[in-house]
Amino acid sequence: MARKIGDVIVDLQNISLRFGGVKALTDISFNVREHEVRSIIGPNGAGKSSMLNVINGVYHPQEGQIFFKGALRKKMEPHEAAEQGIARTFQNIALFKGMTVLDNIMTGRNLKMKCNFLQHALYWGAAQREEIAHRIKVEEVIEFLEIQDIRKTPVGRLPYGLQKRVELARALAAEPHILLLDEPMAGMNVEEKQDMCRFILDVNDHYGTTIVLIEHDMGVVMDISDRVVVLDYGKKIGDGEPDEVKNNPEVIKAYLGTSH
Amino acid sequence: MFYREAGQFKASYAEDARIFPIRQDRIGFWVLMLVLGVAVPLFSNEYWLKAILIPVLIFSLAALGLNILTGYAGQLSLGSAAFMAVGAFAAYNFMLRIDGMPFLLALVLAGLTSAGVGILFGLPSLRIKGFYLAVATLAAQFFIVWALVKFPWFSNNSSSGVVTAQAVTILGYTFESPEAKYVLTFLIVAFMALLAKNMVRSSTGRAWMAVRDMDVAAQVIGFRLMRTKLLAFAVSSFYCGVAGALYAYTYIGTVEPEGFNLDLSFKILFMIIIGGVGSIMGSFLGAAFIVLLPILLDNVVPALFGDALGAGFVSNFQLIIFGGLIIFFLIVEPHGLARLWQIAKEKLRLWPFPH
Amino acid sequence: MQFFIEVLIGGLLSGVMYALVALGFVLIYKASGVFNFAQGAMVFFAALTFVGFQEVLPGWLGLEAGSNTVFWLAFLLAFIAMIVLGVATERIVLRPLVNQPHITLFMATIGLTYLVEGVAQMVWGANVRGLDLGIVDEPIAWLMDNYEIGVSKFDLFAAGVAASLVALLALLFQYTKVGRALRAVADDHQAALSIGIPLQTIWRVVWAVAGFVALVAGMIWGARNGVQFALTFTALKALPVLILGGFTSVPGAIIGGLIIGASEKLAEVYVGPYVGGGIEGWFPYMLALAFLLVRPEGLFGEKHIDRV
Amino acid sequence: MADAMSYLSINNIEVIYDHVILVLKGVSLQVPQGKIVALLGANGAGKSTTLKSISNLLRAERGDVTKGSVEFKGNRIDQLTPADLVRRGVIQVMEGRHCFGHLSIEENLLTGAYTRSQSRAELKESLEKVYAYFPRLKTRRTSQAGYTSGGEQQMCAIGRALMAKPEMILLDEPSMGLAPQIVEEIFEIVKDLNSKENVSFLLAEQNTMVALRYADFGYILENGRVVMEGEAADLRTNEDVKEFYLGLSSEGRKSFREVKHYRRRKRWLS
Amino acid sequence: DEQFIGLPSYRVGPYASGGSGLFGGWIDYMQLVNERDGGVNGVKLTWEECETEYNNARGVECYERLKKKGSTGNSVFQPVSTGITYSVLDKVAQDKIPMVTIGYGRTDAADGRVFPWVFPMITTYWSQASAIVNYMGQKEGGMDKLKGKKIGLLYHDSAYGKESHAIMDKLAAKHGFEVIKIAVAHPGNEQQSQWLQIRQAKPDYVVLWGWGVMNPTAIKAAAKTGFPREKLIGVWWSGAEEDTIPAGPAAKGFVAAGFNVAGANYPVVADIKKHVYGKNKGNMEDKARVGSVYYNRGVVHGIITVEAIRKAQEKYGKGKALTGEQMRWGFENLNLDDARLKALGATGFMPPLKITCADHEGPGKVKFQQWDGSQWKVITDWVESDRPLVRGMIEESAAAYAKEKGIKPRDCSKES
Ligand SMILES: Nc1ncnc2c1ncn2[C@@H]1O[C@H](COP(=O)(O)OP(=O)(O)OP(=O)(O)O)[C@@H](O)[C@H]1O
Ligand SMILES: Nc1ncnc2c1ncn2[C@@H]1O[C@H](COP(=O)(O)OP(=O)(O)OP(=O)(O)O)[C@@H](O)[C@H]1O
Ligand SMILES: [Mg+2]
Ligand SMILES: [Mg+2]
Repeated sequence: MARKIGDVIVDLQNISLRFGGVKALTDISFNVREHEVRSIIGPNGAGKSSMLNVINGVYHPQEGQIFFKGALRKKMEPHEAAEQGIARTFQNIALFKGMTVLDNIMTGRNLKMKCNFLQHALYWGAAQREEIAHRIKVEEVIEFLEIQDIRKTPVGRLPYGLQKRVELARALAAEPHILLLDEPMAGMNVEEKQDMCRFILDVNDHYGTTIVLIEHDMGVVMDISDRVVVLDYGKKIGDGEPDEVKNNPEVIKAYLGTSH
Repeated sequence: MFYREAGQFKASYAEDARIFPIRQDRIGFWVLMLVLGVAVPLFSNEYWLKAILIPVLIFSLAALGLNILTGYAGQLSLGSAAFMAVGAFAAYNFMLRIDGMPFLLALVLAGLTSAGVGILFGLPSLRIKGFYLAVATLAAQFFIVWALVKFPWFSNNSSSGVVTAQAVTILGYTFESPEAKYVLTFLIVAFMALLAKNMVRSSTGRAWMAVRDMDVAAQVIGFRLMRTKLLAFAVSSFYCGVAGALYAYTYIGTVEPEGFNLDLSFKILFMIIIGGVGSIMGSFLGAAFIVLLPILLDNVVPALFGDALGAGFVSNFQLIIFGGLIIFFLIVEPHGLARLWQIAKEKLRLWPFPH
Repeated sequence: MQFFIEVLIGGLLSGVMYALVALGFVLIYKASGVFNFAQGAMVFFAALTFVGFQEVLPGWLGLEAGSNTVFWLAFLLAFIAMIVLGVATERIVLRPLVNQPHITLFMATIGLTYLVEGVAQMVWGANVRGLDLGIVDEPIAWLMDNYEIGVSKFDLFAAGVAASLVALLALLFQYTKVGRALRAVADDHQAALSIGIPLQTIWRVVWAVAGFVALVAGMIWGARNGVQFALTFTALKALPVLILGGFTSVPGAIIGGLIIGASEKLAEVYVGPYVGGGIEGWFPYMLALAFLLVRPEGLFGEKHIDRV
Repeated sequence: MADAMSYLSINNIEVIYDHVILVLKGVSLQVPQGKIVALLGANGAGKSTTLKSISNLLRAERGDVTKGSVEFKGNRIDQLTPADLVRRGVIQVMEGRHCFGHLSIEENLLTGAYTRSQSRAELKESLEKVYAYFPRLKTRRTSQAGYTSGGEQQMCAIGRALMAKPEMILLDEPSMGLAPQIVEEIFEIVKDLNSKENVSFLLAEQNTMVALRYADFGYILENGRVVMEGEAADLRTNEDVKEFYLGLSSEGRKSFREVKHYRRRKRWLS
Repeated sequence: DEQFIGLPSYRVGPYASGGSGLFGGWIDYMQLVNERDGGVNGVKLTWEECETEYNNARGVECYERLKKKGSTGNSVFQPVSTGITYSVLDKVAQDKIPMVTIGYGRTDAADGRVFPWVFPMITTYWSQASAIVNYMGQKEGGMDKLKGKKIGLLYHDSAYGKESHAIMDKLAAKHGFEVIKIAVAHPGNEQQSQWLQIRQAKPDYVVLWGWGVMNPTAIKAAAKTGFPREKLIGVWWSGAEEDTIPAGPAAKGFVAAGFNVAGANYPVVADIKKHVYGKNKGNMEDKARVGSVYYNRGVVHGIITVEAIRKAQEKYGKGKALTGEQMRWGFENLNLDDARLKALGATGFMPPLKITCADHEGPGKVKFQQWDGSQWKVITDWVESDRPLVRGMIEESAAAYAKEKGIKPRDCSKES
């Protein structure tokens, strides 16, 4: 199972992001290599989620440059990021509450669907074939994440942990190049976390998907990441392999408390 | 006991994606279609056709339009009646000004005109949300009605502003009798309902719902807000426009801009709320409910009280009951009659076990 | 120029009248997130109840019609009626609908509109009545004589009333515990419940206050145009004010009112003739719409928080 | 346990959502005065539902307690409003933060004191106490809660509940989304309040490890039923619990990278 | 036998106050005929109300619902709403039910050759406008004095309000005055800008072509801007107690046209008080309103309906219930001359009325009343309209309609 970690695919240089007086990110440089599992950790309010938002265009930093696949990226809108193959999950679950699990996951494939609304209205020929072709793909994801039995349940009724899983499914359905995960394991017990890790690692292994992960469970982070970056108050205080970070005194002081 | 899907297996995703995955539902549906399409016009009397069934169908279509916009795409609108007006007057003018204009084409063109106007008034939705947008749609309501009254060209310089719909002729057959008009309306509405159902169960509908439920997430997944919202406005206005044209051509026969007032917009909104927001069937149930309720009250309340109380009392009492019932329904089931129906079915499926 | 000033002043003063009605909306929206469409009906109900009592009280109590006692007694009784209405609304409509989507609550208030209209007319009849507050609606002579500008005393009075109400309510919201709780409720019903804010009491209070505002608005509008069903239409004048000022802002209501009032009159007088007039029906909405494109939450409204 | 003085006791309750979805199938549990009780279980086991049926927040979600009763200090409380309950000292911190987005952090905290009639000085004091527990909140006191980070919101929600000076707190997943250090801090706070101010806790938690470390007693819920209960210390050493909830197998903790592709967990029931 | 009359009414909504008066008077009159005379030649009148809320769709439903009621079906349909009139215009001809629209409805339907089934009786909007101008001429001391005058036209910005434009333009051209048209957006509860415009233009008269709350608001605003109320002339939908009472003292001096007058001291009203209210069978909740403008207008509706029944029975058999078709004949041959009006106790109450095959309108006359602060006072006799001009416009418009719809006008010389 030799994963080949490739070149830098996302490169953030000297990013600063402010909201009024709040400095969410200050002069941060950070990169992600192809096929790696890259984690972001840090205390609450450190700017981790903001970082993901910068990567996929939800926030536009005031300063700094972003290179994506080597090219300088101008102001990019979220849907453009999606078109480039960046998918993500959210810290405060952002599922479409009124839809079933299946429909939610199907939305993940929207960029791959080509029929227009008139074809949809008639639901004949191409539109139907397309719908079924994508349904097959989605069913693969469903099977992979073991959520077959809740396919037709409206997501609003699901318990928190399952919602997180559905959100992952939605992101996976897009067959992304880069997967941004914002605390995918919050609110799960150990067994569920193990399942989740398994899914993440499998995706990484089988499809070579690059993963950027925010997580507060140090056990998980240290076990599955290739490299970890540590933020504190919007500043970068550590970056490197898990072991390296774990023993960085500044990181211990700001975040870990005791060394695990 | 008979309402079970036991023993029915879905062998393909195509089967699973059917509108009615349960066989009993499918049979029931076709029976209903036959009754509505054949038995009703054969056996129903003129009053029912003209005063109840045709308007129910037409309002269902308008409600469907609003439901697409509000129920599926999440953009609350208080201007649906204005789009009906656009449709009605557009159809009138197409028929009037273009010689030999086929009725069905005029209907489509009316819908398209309405869709165009809808897109125009939908543009603000890209920035404005929720009740702000709702109130802003009133601009469409008032402006459109004003413009139709103000510029006599729209009503072909009729001194009263009222226009009379031309005869409806398709392939040489003139739809005159209530039965014929009913069947025509029924076919158009059923067809458009099918189209709507198809849209909402495919990627188009999912885009609408995604934008409705959480637009930031929808964007992150790759939906384009502008395109999705404007499409919803266009399709919704198209439906309302066609409903407006049918209102003029197969129902009332003569229309004036002021008939499409705010009250009517509210009425359509009621239909989707009572029927079920985000439900195709709900649009029909809601329309039936809102059209029938006042008529029912009209017949029931005086019968209850006789002439003992003044006529004003009776009318006001009906108003109170109407308002009260709306509140009552919202409390009993905020998701509308369609949901109530669904729960009933779920219970039936489990019956005789409670859960 | 003098004509322009007159139009402007007239517009500003009518704007204040709109604000008076808009205030009722703001109150309830701010406190519960409910867009209370019934506000117009409440204005009607309140005014009708007031004149209704004014009519029957002399007969019941043997008081002299038109006396001060009758006036204040009728006012008090009408206020009590509004409190009862508020409490009943909370009990019957809002309580069972806690935590429902805003649109559901909005619809419920439309249902409430019918109910209130029906009850009002059932109790007091459909007759149109006059209402005299004892302040004549005629231009201040001094201004008229010296500058030929007509400013009505009545309008000034209305403006004064509106301004004091606004000041009072703004203080209430910003600086008291109840005000804070109200804003909390508007954000999240369930969370408010969870920390022990008694939603029911809060709503009763707010609806009663909104009832009071409706009563004041109803009396002033009623004195102007008569007490009749059309008072419910005042709501339509208040809505653009509301979105322009921001749903959640008390001062926004008055500033929005001023802007809408003034520009609407100026537009009708200076633009209207070119398009055949009668543009007041939609102009305020279009104006507010244009405004929203720049500031989607209105002038002083709270920004919609969208975070992921 | 059953014979301990029942402070809060839930007797055989059944909960149905939306008239049809049966979620709790007869749950009974006790919280003795001055103790910390942990409610554990997988996603969807019904932990949150249990807490909400105690605090009566269920009705707002169209859920209903259809059987059984809830008693607090010997009185039935199932018919009280949430506000009444808070006045009696029972408060819930809901899962998923639920801060008032448009209010500032400080205003959020102040609303927590709504049920208490306190002087300005007392209010200030309580506020300072919360700030002492969560210094991060103090630095963000004027920001609108909607714009603060997830963890900050979680602190705000807990702090807000503390402002009501409750004697019994129902904590729903307090550790979710918090940095490890803060998680420890929060549990320390829980311990603190428990020992110093005699506040009792019923906490639903996924972080079993920490929860059992701080709790006196634990219940394990699965599929709407209690499947195991006991002293926290006993549960910690129970083999099944160790394996499924603590991620410790006989060989000790396994790396998350290694646990893969095998093993479906056995269920106690169902 | 019983004669059924369907009454589409509106007793809720913005116009309920007018509606309750009008339908009250109408029903009371029919009750009077039943109580005092035992019906028309022994045929009792029965009726059923149907609430339309002044809404077209509900009006159509009412029409359909009432159409088959009674032993002979609904014998006459009187929608009391222009919108509903248009909505059932085609249907009445198919169903053979005459439609009577008194003082509203489709103006050119006065041409009975093109609209056999429609009767816009007593006077149409065009006749009214012309009569109002004639009244102004009288006031000024001759029509030639109108030359160079300015007349403001403050109209409800709707089809109803705009119906005044064509005729006023024609009259202005004929008499050499200037018309200043000022629109008021519905509902018209705010007229600051309109009245500032009026003050600036300084017209000699203002015609108030309003509806609902627009009327008291206009009167109040007139007072506020100092426009003399005597020069503010309301049309008949702007000249009732409902329009003046809310305006309070400001309304004193306001003048309005009417095809019926106010007052309770006409024998017909006195009879109602005696025979109907005396037996506690009155329809009005507020008895004080008996004799008000809207109430009396309802009585006029009643008189016309009953007299048409009487007329038709003369031809089709006394004491028999009539079909709609027979009723139509009754309306078309209605002749309420002075003698008949006197017998009815309605002299001066409404103008004498003669309908013919070609002319479905009749006299086209109005009286002017002035509000004295507490009640309406009649200040003129019946004022004529400019018949040739109005009739010309009607025929022109009707002919255009006939052409559009492919209707061949009846030849009235062949009718009996
Ligand atoms: N409002 C609701 N309507 C319908 N079903 C619901 C609702 N809320 C919860 N449920 C269902 O009730 C069950 C228990 O949910 P609950 O939220 O109590 O679980 P939990 O143990 O707290 O899970 P988690 O650890 O994920 O928070 C779940 O299966 C869920 O689907
Ligand atoms: N849209 C915004 N407007 C204002 N402030 C913001 C916004 N988004 C983030 N912030 C602020 O920026 C800081 C960083 O927030 P962010 O959500 O990135 O933190 P985080 O590291 O993800 O924390 P947590 O682990 O608690 O989720 C916080 O102080 C937050 O309040
Ligand atoms: Mg975060
Ligand atoms: Mg939970």
